[in-house]
Amino acid sequence: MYSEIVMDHFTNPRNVGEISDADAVGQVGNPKCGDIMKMYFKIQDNIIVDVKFKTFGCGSAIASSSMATEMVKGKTVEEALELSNYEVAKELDGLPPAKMHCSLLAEQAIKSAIFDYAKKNNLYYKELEGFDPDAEEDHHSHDEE
Amino acid sequence: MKVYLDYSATTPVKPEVFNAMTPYLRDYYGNPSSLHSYGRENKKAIDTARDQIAQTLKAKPEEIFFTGGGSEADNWAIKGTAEALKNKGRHIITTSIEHHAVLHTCQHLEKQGYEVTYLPVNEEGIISVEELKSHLREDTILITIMYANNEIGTIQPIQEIAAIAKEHKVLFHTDAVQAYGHLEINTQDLPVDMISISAHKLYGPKGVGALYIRKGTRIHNLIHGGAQERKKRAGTENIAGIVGFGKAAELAYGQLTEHVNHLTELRDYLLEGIQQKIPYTRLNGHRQKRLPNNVNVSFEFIEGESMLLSLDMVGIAASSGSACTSGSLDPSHVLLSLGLSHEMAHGSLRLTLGDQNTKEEIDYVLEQLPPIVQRLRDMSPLYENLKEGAR
Amino acid sequence: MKVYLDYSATTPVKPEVFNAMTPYLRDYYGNPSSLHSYGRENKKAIDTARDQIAQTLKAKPEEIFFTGGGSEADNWAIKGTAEALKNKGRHIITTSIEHHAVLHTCQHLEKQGYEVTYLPVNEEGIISVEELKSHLREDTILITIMYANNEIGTIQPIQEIAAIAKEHKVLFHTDAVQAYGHLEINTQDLPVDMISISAHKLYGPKGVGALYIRKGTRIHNLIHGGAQERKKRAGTENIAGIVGFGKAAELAYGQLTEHVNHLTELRDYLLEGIQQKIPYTRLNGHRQKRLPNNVNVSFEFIEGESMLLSLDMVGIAASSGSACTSGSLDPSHVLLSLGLSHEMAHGSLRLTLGDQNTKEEIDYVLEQLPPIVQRLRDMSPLYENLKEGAR
Ligand SMILES: Cc1ncc(COP(=O)(O)O)c(C=O)c1O
Ligand SMILES: Cc1ncc(COP(=O)(O)O)c(C=O)c1O
Ligand code: FES
Ligand code: FES
Repeated sequence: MYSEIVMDHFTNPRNVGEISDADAVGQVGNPKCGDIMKMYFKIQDNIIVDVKFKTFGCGSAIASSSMATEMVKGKTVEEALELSNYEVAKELDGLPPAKMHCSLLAEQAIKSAIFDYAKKNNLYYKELEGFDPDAEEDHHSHDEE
Repeated sequence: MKVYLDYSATTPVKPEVFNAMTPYLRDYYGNPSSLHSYGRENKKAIDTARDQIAQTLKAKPEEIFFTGGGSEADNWAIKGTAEALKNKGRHIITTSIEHHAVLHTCQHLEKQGYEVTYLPVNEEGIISVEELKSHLREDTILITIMYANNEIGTIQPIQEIAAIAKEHKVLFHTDAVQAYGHLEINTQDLPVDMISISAHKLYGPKGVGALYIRKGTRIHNLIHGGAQERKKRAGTENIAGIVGFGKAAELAYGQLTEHVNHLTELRDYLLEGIQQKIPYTRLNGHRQKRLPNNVNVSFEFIEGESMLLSLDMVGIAASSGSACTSGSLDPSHVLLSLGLSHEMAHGSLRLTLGDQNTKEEIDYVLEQLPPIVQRLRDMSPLYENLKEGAR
Repeated sequence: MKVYLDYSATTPVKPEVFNAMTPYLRDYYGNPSSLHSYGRENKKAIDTARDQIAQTLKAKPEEIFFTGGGSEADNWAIKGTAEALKNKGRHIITTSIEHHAVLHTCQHLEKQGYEVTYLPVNEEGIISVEELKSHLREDTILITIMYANNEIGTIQPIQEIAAIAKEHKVLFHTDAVQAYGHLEINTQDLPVDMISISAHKLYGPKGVGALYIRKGTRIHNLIHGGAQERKKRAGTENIAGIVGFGKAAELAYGQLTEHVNHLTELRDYLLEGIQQKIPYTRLNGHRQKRLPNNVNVSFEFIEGESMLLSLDMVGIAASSGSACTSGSLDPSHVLLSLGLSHEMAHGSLRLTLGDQNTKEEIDYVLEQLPPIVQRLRDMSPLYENLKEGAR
């Protein structure tokens, strides 16, 4: 069901943990849906120098968090904001259609963390316009026929 | 080590069952409805299987009707009687923890103008017979309540339910797909009108089941057509499947006591081991009134699919009531009916035992499971909150 | 000598099919809905079978839904669409020569408030497309007409029927249980919405079939419950059966031309032999527009069951449209629809050929059959009348 890369990131997730003095913290998801993702960033000179995550969720949610943290590490904040869940899924060598939303969660966790960073530092990012970190949107929309 | 602990999902076919089936796939192929000698052997084989199953239920052979599985039996029992009795009334009573084959059928009937009462269960998964009584109405035509639950193994007070149904002259159907092969079901003592059973839950083949219909019960057909199954269920018979079902039933009930004792012992050993080794664990279902092969626990702070994947990687096959395993939005309706929070329902693990399991296998599970739970908890933001005292 | 000439009733399972099935009865037992590795192999096997069948119909795999046989597929197609479209209309068109799985389903719907037109057939068993057109109404929701008949082998003008249905935006279902494995059915060229097929008519196992449902067709479930078959047909899958069906379909369509040529040659040899050797014989059905394996003749003055018994005694397995074989009062509705008298319908003999038949076997039949017919005629008062010139 899952690719080898997904299984690798599920089994040996990169960047699990917390950053106690994080510059940005974001959490998305809802325990009701069975998934919560929390991300911590350390940001220096607009560069994400360290990332950690914690996830309550399925295999694909854990693998997506792991991959997404790898992908944003060393990037500028703007570059991180451009990361889409499709890119995460692609790097994971694909996800089953019913599991695409788990990667969306990763994209949103990143946005949510940067939203926190922007708020704390009074910064403005065009990509975050209309972004609501507490939105109870139905990312969990499995494809129903 | 490979350990299969998903026997409630499906069982392997026993070698004796497989051997009984093969001649009917390979050598005898005539249509049992035919007049010539090719058909005769097959007709006899179906009669034998019908006898074998009738005996396990202390029923008459002519009360056993073969179907394409447990789901078809459930659909038939419910739609067939609802339709036959629609001029008498349109009210049906069931429970909130039925298998989807019953639940979705009832929901479908609601769209057709029937009214359905879904009885709640207590936190151990058992209905209240008082509550059942209080919902009986003039126009109640059917009570359908499962014998034992497939997720949490809870056994309902079937004898009392049947007595109430009989007293009020309401038809009573029970989905015994999980109970059959684990519990004695005696239709002489139990005034039940219909019973659904399925072969692949007791070491028989997949895709064959049966509906017991007590003589005299009014029921319409679900599958119309040829005169098979005394004109009640059309379609050329799945002879090999039926033969395998008969054999599996005979074997299961021939050694029921040993089988149940073996399972109960392993189950208790497994459950107690888990409870000792893993904190923040909840047993789902009733401690005593449960199937001898069912363990269902929720581990706080973690999610089912990731647990199943981790277990699979060390060779352990299990299942979970988490939505993320099923591709649907909500976690198990059964666990939610017990009053579990969504998180706890998501963190459930079902381990169901079978004939082939050994104590060594259980030891292996008790060795592998705790670090898996711990690893996932260490990754979980919910567990973090706990540690920070945010609870 | 033993000669099986009842392939339209059912076929033996081919050795390749049996071999393909056994691992799924013996080795792989996981539930395909499960997440763990035990289920995975079975999920793949079902996918493969779905592809195999889709290819034979030039359909998309997601348009194939497995069922417990041809009868279930027929019931589902008709009830499922009738229910889904009941607010659009309640008129259904079918023919008077359908299999009971269609006919009894339609009759059942009549009791539920639907109106059904049963198109007559001409004396060769073919409907008139003009007549079909004339019965189309505003509230016609479904046309269900069989591809080829099981008793007389007649093939309907399916292409024209489908075109009419499409033009009038009415759903079109065809029962192709007998046609499948004998005729090319191409869903790219043929605008049909649903097709019923069954494995045991083309050297696959009994108790498994499929319904082709064109993408976008509105249809309710017949069997509600779990999420199997993309939520359209609940029940743990008959995996071994499905694997066997896929293999059988692949084999049948891989060698279709040879198969059909072989059958056609034998059929014509048998039919011409009978007509030469036995006077007062009538061919039932159309001489050309018929299945390559079907011979159906009526012998005046005699009754089917006694013929079948006599044939069985010399090792020949066949069938008849006589009421006396079916345990019902009336002889075959198909033969009566052709305009046959009751006597002629009673005297019918169906010989249906298959892969394994040889010219030697046909010679044997042509040697055995005439004296049997003669013996029974000599016993018949009707024949006596003839000899006395009472006709
Ligand atoms: C034309 C036709 N339709 C439907 C069926 C029913 O198929 P099954 O026996 O697989 O239910 C048959 C065969 O019995 C048939 O010949
Ligand atoms: C309680 C219960 N009812 C019905 C069913 C359906 O049986 P089947 O899979 O044979 O259709 C199952 C198993 O899946 C079950 O556990
Ligand atoms: S987190 Fe729910 S399916 Fe992935
Ligand atoms: S004559 Fe005996 S059944 Fe018809």
